[in-house]
Amino acid sequence: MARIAVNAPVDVRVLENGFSVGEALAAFNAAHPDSGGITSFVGTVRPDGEVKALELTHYEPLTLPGMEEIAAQAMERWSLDGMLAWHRVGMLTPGQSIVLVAAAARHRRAAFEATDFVMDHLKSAAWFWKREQRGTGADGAWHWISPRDADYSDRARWEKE
Amino acid sequence: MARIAVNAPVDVRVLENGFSVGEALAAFNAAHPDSGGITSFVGTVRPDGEVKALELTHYEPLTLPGMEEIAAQAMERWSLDGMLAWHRVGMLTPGQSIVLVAAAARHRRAAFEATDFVMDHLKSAAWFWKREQRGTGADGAWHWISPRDADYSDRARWEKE
Amino acid sequence: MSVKVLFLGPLADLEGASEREFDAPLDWPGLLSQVSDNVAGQLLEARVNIACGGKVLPEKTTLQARDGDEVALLPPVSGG
Amino acid sequence: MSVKVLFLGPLADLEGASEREFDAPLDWPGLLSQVSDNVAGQLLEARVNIACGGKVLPEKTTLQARDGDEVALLPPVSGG
Repeated sequence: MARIAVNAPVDVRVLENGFSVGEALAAFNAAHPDSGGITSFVGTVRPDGEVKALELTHYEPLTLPGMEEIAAQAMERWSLDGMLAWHRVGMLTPGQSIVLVAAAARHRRAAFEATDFVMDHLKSAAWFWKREQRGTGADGAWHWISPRDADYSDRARWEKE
Repeated sequence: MARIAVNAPVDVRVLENGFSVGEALAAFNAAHPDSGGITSFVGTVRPDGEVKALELTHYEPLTLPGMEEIAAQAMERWSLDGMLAWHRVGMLTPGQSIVLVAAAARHRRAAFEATDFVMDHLKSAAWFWKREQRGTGADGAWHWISPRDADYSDRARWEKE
Repeated sequence: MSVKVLFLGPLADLEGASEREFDAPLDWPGLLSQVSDNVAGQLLEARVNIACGGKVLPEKTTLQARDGDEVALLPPVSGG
Repeated sequence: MSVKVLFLGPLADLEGASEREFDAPLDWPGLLSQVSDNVAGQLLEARVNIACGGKVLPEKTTLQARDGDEVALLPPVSGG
């Protein structure tokens, strides 16, 4: 049984501490027993290259309202039973989860598209900034991560005509 | 820590017994620590209407080879670190998981599309047949579930020109 | 000298049996003439496939099953 | 009689501070003239937004921050 509970239909969180993806998804499944399909995405700090740490900052007065607005848009646009959108802030190390999005729906295409939509918006339309610590020294050097062009074009796919 | 282990890069299974989605995904995450993104889909027996049970039959000489071929196509078509495709057979009750697909990739679009692709093919191009037991009697009546037109058109999206 | 024919999914209901034994060799006309009319009608549909010896036939009318072969009649699938 | 101005993400590095206090009231020309040249250059980019009192301004040149307001300078985001 899941040790944590998620809110239904929508559970949006900005998290200061690490979380268990397995437990979160088990709790989301438990919160939506009537859904035929659940899609999820989890983004993780990659341990590639020389990355030692990832720091996520945000602007608190905007972060949660902005994420809630993204989730509300997904709930309105697709026929969903539920939506979960969790995003870490603070200092993360390689292997830790940055973001978890899940959608529960009767039909799988709605679940897929809604999860994809929310991820695209969290990437380039939510109030987070991230930087990586790289290098071989004791401290290493910090580098801000700019959004990629692909992040903007991914999000532009959802603009209605 | 995950109590089960998944094979890397590809783990395809036909399962006679129920499985824990949370444990499976935790094990898949653990098997792909270098992937930046993991997408998953789980399909569940919906407890809607009068459905008492769902029976999944298959043709064993073809089932696993067919699923492995679908997974191999996804691995070839997208740049993936790993793929998991598990499908139940036998008698299932409402709330139980029928199918779990997960893809691990450096970039999230590859993970999303590969999971979507494999699900579309498991729906209408793998060797499973399902029927539902409905009704109020002690036994109820069994009804075969035909693929929907949407299942064929969803799969046709992936046909290369 | 026989061929085992399996009726998968809803075809078992139409045939009233999930498997039958037919004399070997068994070809497409022989199969059509020995299964029930309902199943024969289904076999003529493009979405119904036939496997022989664990391989799906690219063209089912080329069926040539020999003694000991297993032939599977495969109606439209519905997984997931 | 002051306005707190926050420099988010990489703007803090450019400014050399994550927050500064400016005299109230503070408008767009006043903001541009008091931040560092590097940050002023960034503010002229379309992808840099300004929030005042917890709301993103649809048109940042209309900034009119009063005593006690918090103004946040928001460079292009990168979440997920």
